[in-house]
Amino acid sequence: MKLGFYPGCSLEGSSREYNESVMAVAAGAGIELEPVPDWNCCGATAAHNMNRELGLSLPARILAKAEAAGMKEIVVPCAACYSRLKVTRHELLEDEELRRRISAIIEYDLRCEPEIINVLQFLDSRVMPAIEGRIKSPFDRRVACYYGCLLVRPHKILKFDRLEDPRSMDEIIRRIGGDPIDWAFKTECCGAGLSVSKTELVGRLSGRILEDARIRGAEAVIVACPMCHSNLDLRRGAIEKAMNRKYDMPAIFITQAVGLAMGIDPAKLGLNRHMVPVKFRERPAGKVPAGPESPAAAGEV
Amino acid sequence: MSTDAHHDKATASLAGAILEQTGVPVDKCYQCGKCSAGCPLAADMDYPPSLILRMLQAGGPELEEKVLRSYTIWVCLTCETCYSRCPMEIDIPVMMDYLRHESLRLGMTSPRAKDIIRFHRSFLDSIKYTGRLYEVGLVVDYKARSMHLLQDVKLAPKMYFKGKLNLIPETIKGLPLIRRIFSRSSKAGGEDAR
Amino acid sequence: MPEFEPRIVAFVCNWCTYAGADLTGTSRIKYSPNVEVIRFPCTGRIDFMLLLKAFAEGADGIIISGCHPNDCHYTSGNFHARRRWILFRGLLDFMGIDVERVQFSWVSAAEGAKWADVVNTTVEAVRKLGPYENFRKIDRAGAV
Amino acid sequence: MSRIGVFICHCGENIGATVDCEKVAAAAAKIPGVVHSVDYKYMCSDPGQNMIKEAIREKNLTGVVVGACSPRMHEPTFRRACEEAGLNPFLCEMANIREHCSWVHEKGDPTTEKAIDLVRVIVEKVRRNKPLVPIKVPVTKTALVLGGGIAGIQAALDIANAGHKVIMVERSPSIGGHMSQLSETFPTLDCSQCILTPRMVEVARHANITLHTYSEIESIEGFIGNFKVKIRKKARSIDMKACTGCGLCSQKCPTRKIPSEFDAGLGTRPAIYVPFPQAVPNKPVIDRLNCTYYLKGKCRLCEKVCPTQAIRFDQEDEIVEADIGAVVLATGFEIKHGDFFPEYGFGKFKDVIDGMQFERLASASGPTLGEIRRPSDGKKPETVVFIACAGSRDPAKGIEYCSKICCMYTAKHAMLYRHKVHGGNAYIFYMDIRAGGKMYEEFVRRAIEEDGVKYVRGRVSRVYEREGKLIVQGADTLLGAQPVEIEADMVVLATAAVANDGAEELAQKMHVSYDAHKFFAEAHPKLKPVETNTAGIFLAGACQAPKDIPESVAQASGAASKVGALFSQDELTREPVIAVVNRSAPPLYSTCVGCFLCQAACPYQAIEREEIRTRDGKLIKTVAKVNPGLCQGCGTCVAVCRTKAIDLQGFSNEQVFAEVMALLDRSEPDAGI
Ligand SMILES: Cc1cc2nc3c(=O)[nH]c(=O)nc-3n(C[C@H](O)[C@H](O)[C@H](O)COP(=O)(O)OP(=O)(O)OC[C@H]3O[C@@H](n4cnc5c(N)ncnc54)[C@H](O)[C@@H]3O)c2cc1C
Ligand SMILES: Cc1cc2nc3c(=O)[nH]c(=O)nc-3n(C[C@H](O)[C@H](O)[C@H](O)COP(=O)(O)OP(=O)(O)OC[C@H]3O[C@@H](n4cnc5c(N)ncnc54)[C@H](O)[C@@H]3O)c2cc1C
Ligand code: SF4
Ligand code: SF4
Ligand code: SF4
Ligand code: SF4
Ligand code: SF4
Ligand code: SF4
Ligand code: SF4
Ligand code: SF4
Repeated sequence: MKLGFYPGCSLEGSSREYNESVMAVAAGAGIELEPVPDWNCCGATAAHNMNRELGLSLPARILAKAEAAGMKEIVVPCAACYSRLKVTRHELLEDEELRRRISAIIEYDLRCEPEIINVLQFLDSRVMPAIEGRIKSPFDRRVACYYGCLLVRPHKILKFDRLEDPRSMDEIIRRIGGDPIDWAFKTECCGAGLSVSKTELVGRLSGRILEDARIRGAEAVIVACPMCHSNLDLRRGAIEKAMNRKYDMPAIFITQAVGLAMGIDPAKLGLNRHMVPVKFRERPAGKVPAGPESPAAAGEV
Repeated sequence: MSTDAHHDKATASLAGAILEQTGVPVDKCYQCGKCSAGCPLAADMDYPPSLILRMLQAGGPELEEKVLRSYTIWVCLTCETCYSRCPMEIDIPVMMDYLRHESLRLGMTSPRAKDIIRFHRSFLDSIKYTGRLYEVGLVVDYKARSMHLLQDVKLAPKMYFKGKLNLIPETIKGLPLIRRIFSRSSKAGGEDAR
Repeated sequence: MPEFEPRIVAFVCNWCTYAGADLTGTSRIKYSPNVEVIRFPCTGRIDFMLLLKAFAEGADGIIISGCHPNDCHYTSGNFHARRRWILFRGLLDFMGIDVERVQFSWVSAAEGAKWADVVNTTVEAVRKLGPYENFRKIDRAGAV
Repeated sequence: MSRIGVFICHCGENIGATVDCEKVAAAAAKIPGVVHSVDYKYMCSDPGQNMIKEAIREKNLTGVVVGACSPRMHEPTFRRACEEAGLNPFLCEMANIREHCSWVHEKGDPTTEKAIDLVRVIVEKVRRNKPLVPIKVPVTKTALVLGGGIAGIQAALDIANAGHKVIMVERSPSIGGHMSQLSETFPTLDCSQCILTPRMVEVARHANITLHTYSEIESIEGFIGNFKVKIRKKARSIDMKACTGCGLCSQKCPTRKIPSEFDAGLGTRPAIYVPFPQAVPNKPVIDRLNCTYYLKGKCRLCEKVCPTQAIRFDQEDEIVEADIGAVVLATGFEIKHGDFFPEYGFGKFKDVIDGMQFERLASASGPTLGEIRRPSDGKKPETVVFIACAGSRDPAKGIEYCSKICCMYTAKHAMLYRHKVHGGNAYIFYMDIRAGGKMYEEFVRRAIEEDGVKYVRGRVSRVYEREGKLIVQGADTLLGAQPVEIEADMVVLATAAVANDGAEELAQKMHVSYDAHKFFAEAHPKLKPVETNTAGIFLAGACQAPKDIPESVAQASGAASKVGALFSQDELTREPVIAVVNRSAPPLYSTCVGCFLCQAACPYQAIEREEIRTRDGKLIKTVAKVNPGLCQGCGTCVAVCRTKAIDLQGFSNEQVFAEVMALLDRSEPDAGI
């Protein structure tokens, strides 16, 4: 199986481990991910905040590149990129005049053919069926599945999962043997693009998320977006300052969790790259899973 | 009173322009406040989202200028919480985008939003020069612009050692087109994207 | 030559416009005498062949008036009339009849002044259009 | 040959000052067929009417035209006069030369000319009038009341007390409806059951009322005064005659964990149960979907303990047929629950409840015996947040309308809570307080001023749970939309009032219209609020729109009085302005081609299909047939019929075409015709 793939800038840089884990999991499931040729940045928050045409044209060029390469579906692991591409596609399909204008800007008559698939859809529909029965070391952990804003909103456009209290990531965690907690901050905002410019705000917003996960006894927060990850991981200092307490709970990408369950070497999943060490609590006796490559073995890498 | 002016010239109002340019009907808002109640940034805003809508409804040059000069429009993160819960389905994030563009165009940006805007500029510049985000360049550029020279100094080396920073920017082949997209968009869109 | 006095037939419903026209009288609001009213139970009853007949017999203009939408005494007769009128208007147009000679309006039992207004504006409009000879010619030629 | 009499009235100066009445009478005299034409100062006066009567007798008139005021004014007067003189009243018509002529135009020739036109038109019409006989339909003086809530109860009692028979059909095992579940009622805070139960008992005891509970309407046919209904009495599995209502069966039934409908899911009940202690009838029913015997074939414990052998496991549904003359629909409403409020965690957090659940908590007969205890752990909540407009006034959720009752019951709930839990904090998040009603605003003010309920103007965005507390994220729009977060122990949603389930199917079965939200539609929003557009079917209570008890009762009494008026006669008399489908000799039988465009157009379902058969039963053709009981005479069918097979009596095609022609024909009548 071959699928189009748009990594986005973060996965090539600060969230390299996300890329590594997506690739490792895909390979493990026998799926080939083919990057969109010569892709560019989607413009993230900055572009649409500053300039409407730019905010549409940058994602449109990505769509154009994929369309020209004959890609029918593009897997987009970054929730922010996913949102930009989905929204752009939606707007252009809704408004023919706009589609023509943007097509002129990007010098390509875009038909918006490629479908955009987020990481949860990718895991659910492609990876999980392929690895069913091959869970080597169940990811037997109590975790908080954190979806963030952009995976489910605006529901009117994305039409993905339930708007409040989504379930798809929880379902994947359950299928790899995990125990997703019921919590209240699944889709609360982490502070997103204000990471650099308003770090203290991010500290507070992300702090509330970690705090709720902590109260409910999560051992880790599972994420599906590099932006969420960097706010919850990289910005741990700001969080601890805002909340006035320490948090040792790691933030792990969903693909890393799936990879661990598949028995992929933690280093290949980039688990060593996190700022907050991926270290799990000792389990009470009798709760240790059978697998030799228990994620506990990942320890601090 | 500031509200009188636009009543007979509804189309010239900012609310009228929003409707025309984005299709977002400001008048439909019945001020329930659900958006402000759920907005994660409301506490940090000078005017919570429902208040922005009220100011636009009342209209008039004074209130409209206050909206365009607000910090709110820059601190809004497009998290879409408001839109997804608004009983009147008012697309506040799209409206915010438009207000930001207008604010830039008219040079009315809030002084409190300087850093946010600088960061966006650095971000776009990075794309413009390489086609992709060059994170190191972005941070360096932003620091220079914002003069927050010491911010994150402890983080960077750690990131580097974790393999999270690319020191050499990657440049895409289609860069000339990206440049053209930038220049065309700056002509058509709100902000001079340079 | 004296000014052209158009002859206008008004088809009105019993419950709203007829009563509204009564009120115009009770309020002594004057209007042009060029209009004569034929009473129907409901605008839904109005068969559009009647319009053709009226034109053929020498009407220069026609007013059809009934209850406001949703106020129909018979719940929905006026909607039926509207719907049929839309179809019929196409037919009239196709036959080369000036559709602006047919005025559709809503006048409630309380709108005495509005009735006078509807009559006066229609009379003026038709006066401008001039006498309606066309249709009679078509009619005589056996087209209808 | 017609012999028409024309009578032109001066109406004192009213007509005479503007219109030359003499000239009009003279012109009318020249119209062929007019054998008598006079003018007189006051036609409606006794001498005036006598002139008409005399002329009818002396000149043997076959038609009368009175040129005077509006027919809306005096048509009945002149028709009666004609009838008294032996002329069929429908052969008399009026030409309106006052409201439509003398009062609205200046004195002068054109005005007199117009008066002549108007008279000529009516003469041509009358020439074609047919003697008509008012329609008489017999009336079955039994009313069907559908739904046994307060509205149905009130309507049934009013009709029964007026001396008519009533059949009440209630879907659930007991009558009482929502009101029986309420604790105390605004604006007086009187105990709901105390005022309701005596009426429930009265219904059961009333000699004129036959009660079918646990029953539904299977089908209904016919028309005003003459409906036939089939009622399905669902199998209760109890012999109602044998059962004494001792309650032993319920006490012994081992299947006890079924959520109680009456307690809005906050309590439980056994499989054989009486919904609540004051139920009418106070006899149990077996819930077959939950009874062990029906599910697994074993148990029958109730049968063993029943002292009167009243249990009937093999009982089947029974169909009862009845003839009735009128229907009162009083099937009530429902409130929204389920996963309609994901942002408020309804259904997810035990302590987020709806208004009806709060009623049960506050009710002395409820699961907590009237103490406010939260469902999760039975603790007394120290802070309760009430959220108004939950789902109402929310186009995004598909409900634009205001549910009308919730502002008031929320104020009541907060008040009751403050009375019952001393020191408790009650917050109400609201958008507007809609308290239009007698003593309503005062009631809300009392909640605020005397009972210290804190109203916060703003819609709540979200409710989530944290360490046993419910965090309510709201905003205070009166404080610049500042976010407000309240840690509550319990949250009560004033959820939207919606149409009952099955309302749409019922409406279709009954041929009444319903609105976009499936509430039944009244015939006119102002002037016919209890009628439906189907004659003989009336509305009462919250099935028409959300309503509180006073309004439901008022409408129920209104519906009952409509039924009473209908039943006051043995026969219904109606103006014969109705449609008829023509019939002709074989082999045509009728020009109707059976397209049934008319049937689709008729707003009153008055058009039926009729099969024309040969003597040996072979179908020749199917044609339209108008049911005179249902036809209201709008004429819509006539306008759509392409073959002109259907016509409206009193406004026939022949008549109206003649009117149009007469109106425009100003040529001097040719004496030769
Ligand atoms: C939480 C809450 C609190 C309230 N508090 C107050 C208050 O304090 N004061 C006040 O004035 N009002 C109050 N109300 C409003 C009050 O409940 C209603 O006004 C009243 O119940 C309406 O009566 P009804 O008979 O029209 O409908 P219902 O009470 O709904 O009765 C309808 C009956 O019809 C039956 N039925 C339904 N469908 C069928 C069918 N197809 N065939 C046969 N039977 C059928 C039902 O089983 C039911 O018994 C409150 C409402 C709520 C939700
Ligand atoms: C400004 C305004 C606008 C409104 N708009 C609307 C609207 O758009 N839609 C709507 O539904 N409602 C509207 N209403 C409300 C509507 O007017 C009332 O609901 C309605 O008129 C009430 O009718 P009634 O017969 O009870 O009282 P009234 O109309 O007051 O009639 C009472 C009659 O009794 C007579 N009377 C009084 N005392 C005696 C006596 N001692 N003996 C004999 N006769 C007596 C009076 O002269 C009067 O004729 C409006 C009201 C107002 C004030
Ligand atoms: S939620 Fe919607 S309707 Fe309510 S105040 Fe905000 S924008 Fe207005
Ligand atoms: S999109 Fe902006 S205004 Fe809306 S909730 Fe998010 S931050 Fe607030
Ligand atoms: S035990 Fe028998 S008599 Fe008593 S309530 Fe039950 S069925 Fe009726
Ligand atoms: S047979 Fe059914 S109703 Fe009777 S006792 Fe058993 S479970 Fe209860
Ligand atoms: S009655 Fe009050 S609470 Fe209920 S929907 Fe209307 S305004 Fe909202
Ligand atoms: S007094 Fe009149 S205007 Fe004021 S709230 Fe009541 S109904 Fe509305
Ligand atoms: S009466 Fe006319 S419209 Fe009706 S079925 Fe017959 S032909 Fe058709
Ligand atoms: S006249 Fe009106 S009500 Fe009577 S059958 Fe025709 S359409 Fe139906």
